[in-house]
Amino acid sequence: MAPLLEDPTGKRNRARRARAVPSWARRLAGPALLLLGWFAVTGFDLVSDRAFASPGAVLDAARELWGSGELADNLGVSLYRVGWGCALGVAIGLALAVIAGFFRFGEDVVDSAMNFLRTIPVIALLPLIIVWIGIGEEAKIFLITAGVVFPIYMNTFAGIRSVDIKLVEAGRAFGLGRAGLVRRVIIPGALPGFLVGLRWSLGVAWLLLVFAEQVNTDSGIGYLLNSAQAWNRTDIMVLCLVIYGLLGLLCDGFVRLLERSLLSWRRGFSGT
Amino acid sequence: MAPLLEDPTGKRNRARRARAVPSWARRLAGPALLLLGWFAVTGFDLVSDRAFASPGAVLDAARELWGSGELADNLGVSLYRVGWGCALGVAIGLALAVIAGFFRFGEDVVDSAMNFLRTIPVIALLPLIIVWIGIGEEAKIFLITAGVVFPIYMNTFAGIRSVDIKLVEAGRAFGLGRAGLVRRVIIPGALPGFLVGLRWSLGVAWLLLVFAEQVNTDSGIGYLLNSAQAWNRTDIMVLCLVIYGLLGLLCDGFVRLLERSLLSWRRGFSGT
Amino acid sequence: MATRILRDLTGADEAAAAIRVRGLTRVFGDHVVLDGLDLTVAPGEFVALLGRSGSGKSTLLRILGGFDDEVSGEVLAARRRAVVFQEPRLLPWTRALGNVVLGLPGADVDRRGRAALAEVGLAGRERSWPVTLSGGEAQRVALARALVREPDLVMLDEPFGALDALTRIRMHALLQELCRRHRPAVLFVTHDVDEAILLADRVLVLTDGRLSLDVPVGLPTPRPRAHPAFAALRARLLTELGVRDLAEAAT
Amino acid sequence: MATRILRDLTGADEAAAAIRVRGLTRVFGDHVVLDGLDLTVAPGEFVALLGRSGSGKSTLLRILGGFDDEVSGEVLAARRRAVVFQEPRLLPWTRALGNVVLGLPGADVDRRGRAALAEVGLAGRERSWPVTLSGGEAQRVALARALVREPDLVMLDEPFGALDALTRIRMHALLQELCRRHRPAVLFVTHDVDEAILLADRVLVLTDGRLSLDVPVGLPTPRPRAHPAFAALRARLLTELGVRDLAEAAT
Amino acid sequence: ACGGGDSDPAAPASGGKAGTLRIGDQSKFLELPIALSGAGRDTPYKLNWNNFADGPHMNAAFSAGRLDVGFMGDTPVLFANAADAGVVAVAVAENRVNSQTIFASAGSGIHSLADLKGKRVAFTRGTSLHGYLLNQLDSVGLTQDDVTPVNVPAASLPATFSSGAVDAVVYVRQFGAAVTAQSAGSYEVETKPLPQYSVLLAAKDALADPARREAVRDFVLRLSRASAWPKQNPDEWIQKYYVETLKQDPVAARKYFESLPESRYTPVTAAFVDSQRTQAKLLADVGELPPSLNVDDEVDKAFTTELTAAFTTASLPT
Ligand SMILES: Nc1ncnc2c1ncn2[C@@H]1O[C@H](COP(=O)(O)OP(=O)(O)OP(=O)(O)O)[C@@H](O)[C@H]1O
Ligand SMILES: Nc1ncnc2c1ncn2[C@@H]1O[C@H](COP(=O)(O)OP(=O)(O)OP(=O)(O)O)[C@@H](O)[C@H]1O
Ligand SMILES: [Mg+2]
Ligand SMILES: [Mg+2]
Repeated sequence: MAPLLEDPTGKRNRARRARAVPSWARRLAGPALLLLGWFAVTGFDLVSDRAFASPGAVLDAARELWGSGELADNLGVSLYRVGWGCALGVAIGLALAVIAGFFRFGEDVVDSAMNFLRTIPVIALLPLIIVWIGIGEEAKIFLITAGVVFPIYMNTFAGIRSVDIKLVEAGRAFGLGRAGLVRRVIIPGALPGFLVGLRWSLGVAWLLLVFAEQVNTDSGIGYLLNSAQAWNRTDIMVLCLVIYGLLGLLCDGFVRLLERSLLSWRRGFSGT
Repeated sequence: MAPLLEDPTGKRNRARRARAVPSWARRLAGPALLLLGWFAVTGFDLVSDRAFASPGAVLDAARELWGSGELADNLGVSLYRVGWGCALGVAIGLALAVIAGFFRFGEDVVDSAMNFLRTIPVIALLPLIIVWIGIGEEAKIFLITAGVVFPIYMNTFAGIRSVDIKLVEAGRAFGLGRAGLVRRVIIPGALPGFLVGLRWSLGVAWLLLVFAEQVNTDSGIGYLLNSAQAWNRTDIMVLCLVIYGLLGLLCDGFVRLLERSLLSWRRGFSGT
Repeated sequence: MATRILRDLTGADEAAAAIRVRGLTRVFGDHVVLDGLDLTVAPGEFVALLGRSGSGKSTLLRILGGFDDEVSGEVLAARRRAVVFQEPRLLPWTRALGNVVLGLPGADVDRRGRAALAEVGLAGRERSWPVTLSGGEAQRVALARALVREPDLVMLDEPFGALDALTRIRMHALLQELCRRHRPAVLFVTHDVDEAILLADRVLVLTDGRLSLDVPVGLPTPRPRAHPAFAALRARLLTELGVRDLAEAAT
Repeated sequence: MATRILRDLTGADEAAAAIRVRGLTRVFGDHVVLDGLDLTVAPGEFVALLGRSGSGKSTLLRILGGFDDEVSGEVLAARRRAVVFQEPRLLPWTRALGNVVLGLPGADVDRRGRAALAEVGLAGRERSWPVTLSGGEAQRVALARALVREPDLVMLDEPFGALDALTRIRMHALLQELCRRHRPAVLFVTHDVDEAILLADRVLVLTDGRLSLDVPVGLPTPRPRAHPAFAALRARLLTELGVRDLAEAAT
Repeated sequence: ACGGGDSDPAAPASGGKAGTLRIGDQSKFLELPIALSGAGRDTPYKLNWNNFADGPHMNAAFSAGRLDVGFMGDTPVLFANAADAGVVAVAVAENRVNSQTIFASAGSGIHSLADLKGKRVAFTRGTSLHGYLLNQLDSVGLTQDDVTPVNVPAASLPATFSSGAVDAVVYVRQFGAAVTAQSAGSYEVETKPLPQYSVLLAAKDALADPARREAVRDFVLRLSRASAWPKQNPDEWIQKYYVETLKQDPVAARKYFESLPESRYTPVTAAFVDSQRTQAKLLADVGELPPSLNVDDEVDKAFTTELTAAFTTASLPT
């Protein structure tokens, strides 16, 4: 008849204490592991230096390119393109998602068209882009914009569709008009989805540089990667990959910051 | 003192009646509009036939390639690659998302690594892939798998993070163990996110064919697109783009079917 | 109370009303929830709606609120109406004050919202996120959200279910004060028979998709529970609700 | 009831208990919700917990359930425990029956789940999705989910708040039947003072983060509401809850 | 007959199987004549064809030891060498008519190569188009710095030209119609014929293995015989290669094919090495290739001698 007792707060208390390391430091574990793998692969000669440069060689390349100022220049140029492309792409994707998500006729027209366009390789449209937009900065920005629109659209649209109908009803019940409903209920409710799209599209934008910077340019991180590949300078190539990875982490950190401030109302499952 | 009366059920009733057209037919509006745009652009000579083929020319090309059986062959070969790539990619992405979403240490290690790897252009790794995996079917499938893992991972992970903590608590309160929690609460709760990832990755898989089918193949829809570009056959190229679009619609339809059966419990906002 | 007169009129011509429902039917699958229901509520009238769990009270309110259109029958409701749902339905991404003033036009919205929050006993909680509110606190925010408006028709779906005795008494007073000030028609769903008798001009019981009972309360205000008419009405309502063993339930 | 004896024992040595809490403190920001609370519940004891809205009842239950660990003080609770939360918290992607048998091991789970649903008056609703349930129906599914188990400790957070009088009486009987069969310790949060007196061996009132009142009920079962001791206890509890105007609230 | 390169489970990770020759091809340019002419019959080893979209992708496969022999244009060969892909040129086929050319737009005022000075010229960096342009400029004493280079992916060159962003474009002669049709009044600039080669590469480790060395030698002989076949059977070749494989219009294809002189594979010649040296220097000057690149590393002298002897014995032209 005497039930077994336990401290219900105990287990997790202990776990929390063990997690005294700050979150950003713990998040270095992943990249650190990758670095280790890289050391191992190149150190134990699992792959020739010709195919994949070792960390040492990449560090040398970084020093060389940094010293000559090339690296900073290329990053700056690419950042400009990515910045514009993302800004435009996010705005357009968001607008389309709201139209498709909020109005039934919008869904009929926009959503199927977007699903049709989404799988079309934008790089196959490069000739068309050149004919219509030319070979200047606009073309590169357009390419990035086109790539960014879709993840933003898809995720935000799905986010809108997942907004609890009960909250929409509540909004209506208290006299919110269409604009008010979008601003106060639909957009905040779709925000988690939008942020996934944002995280994804910030990555895609950098990826698209590899294609965008094939057209009439001699700077940018994508250009650097392309030339390194042509030369088979694996040290520069791997350096570019590392930079890409770090940019990915940076974008992720940025979106995490956004999440922390925009989704502070949320109590989601955060792991055990 | 006499309040203004209205029929609260009226407005929407009327809207519903107007929507007697079945949903799949209404969804053709988008592609139909695109087709119209295409006719206009090529019909009014806004672009030369050499840069972008007209619908008629594309239809001819389709007839030519369909008649010779090439189109069906190429689609079959690509479908095989996409099928395997997606199956593997979805399985891996899902497993990683559950590990990262469910275990704090998993998040520390996996999530940051995935965010690091995500932005790395997988096509830049092609030389490495050839060294390690070769130039056979495996390499093509690997490339697709690598591209599919990330959207699945990202969206499922975000989906897991958005599972209402209250439901997780309820699961725990009624004696669900870790496996039970994953199976009964976490996975179903993350399903909407997963389905967005699935929709996205089905598209990405076809896109990646363009790169995967540059190496050691003489068939596949990506190969056809690449070759058409090399052969200057814009009609075949545009045909490929149209096929891509239709594949996108098909994948979307497939995911919609999944949604209808898997998310039938959901009452989300579905537009006005 | 002018209840009886108004009801007589509505039978004949188009007298003023806040709700007018004729032959309302709502079916889920093969489950007929509302089965040709008729209901007229006069402007300024306070009507309590009782009924077993699952009898269709919320369904009726959803229809009157305009959130369910798969119905047959004739439905009219005041254009300016406010609903307190059975669950609080606060926007989780909006703080308490924001939820109260949701959709309110005008300049001094903030002040009015704060005042409404203070009235429901939540002064100082303006900036709380909904997830941090207790069950009763959330319910009171939802109540404040309805009270801060001045609609012609207020529908409340068990608005005091999660409140303790004292808070409940305060909310009763608040609701009565609102009715005195703006005289909206009120449709009030509750499970507490005493509460229904205490507050309403008229009490309805929903059974099997129709109003099986529709009685005016006709007691003076304030209404002493000890009044024999109070006890008689309580007994009648409880019987209608299926509680036969009065000794157990009705003191 | 052996309540008094057990409580005497617990003061001295390590007697059997289902809950043992010493100096429990929980702070949200600068709001001290639980302030050095002590509580012991003996195995098989039925304890009702009253308290103003926002007084910390749900917080206490969350801590005992193991869902809140940012506490100080000593907390022990039976390892095998079940909780009915203040909201039903049904998994929306699982049908009613699936929700009831959630996490249950064993072969005849299905049969037991069906039986539990029938007991709460929801036979035939096994395959309903949670979104299609009415407020009271969802609450009853949540109740069935707790009753189908055989834990050492059941904690219920206002489990009957959305039920009508008749359904409520049936659920009381159901709960009492369960207690007779398995003799779990029960911690029962309610706002209905009568309900607390009717069901519990002991009634607690939570005020300002501590138990301001802890009285054994000590009435024979069944407990007639008309019994003078019943009325006296009710008056005492209502006073403790701040309802001074007894005439208004306590018949 | 092809595809599925390494799907043979017995094949080791690198080095290949003695009984199989792994061949890198582009658009069946090797496979078709060998199959059609019958030169591929009764080989003592299996032929394993692997099709690649372009030279750089084949380079990657060579680097990874996934190929024994492969064919590409002379410019990618330089890049393969610079990338240390582990290959040597074993046979070349000289093309006396260049496969690239230069187009100028209507109002550009370009009448000769020298007029390119100061003009905007579109081409694709690091491809044969680039090598060709540098050679042409060099022939009139110009360098890349004398023009405004506009780098664009090959598939976008016609579009770039027609968009009016450039004055001239370097493009594949065979597909020149795509350029002129899109831009009214555009015309082909008169260019100098240059020595140009199709090159058969062999992996160094294939030559190091006696069995595969023998197979490579045998294969080159067969290829040389087969390379004469198209000119002898123009109708069948045009149909099989231009129409069925490259999906070209038969009339235009015939006109193009007839403009081409015969081109046969021979062992590596001194003239080839010279032209590579010239081109390597031009590309190195504009930073496309490392200056340290030694073109002589491209050739395995011993094998060339061996092969020349075999050609003589088989009474094939060298
Ligand atoms: N979308 C739906 N699909 C199927 N059945 C539904 C749906 N919505 C409600 N119902 C059913 O209709 C009946 C009436 O529901 P309603 O919510 O109106 O009850 P209620 O009177 O408000 O009950 P409660 O007092 O428990 O809240 C219930 O049996 C419920 O299960
Ligand atoms: N996460 C949180 N952050 C800040 N304050 C909180 C949080 N959770 C609860 N509170 C506050 O703690 C107090 C106690 O909440 P609790 O839910 O325990 O009340 P309760 O006694 O259950 O009330 P009710 O009867 O209304 O359900 C409330 O004032 C509530 O606002
Ligand atoms: Mg209800
Ligand atoms: Mg509570």
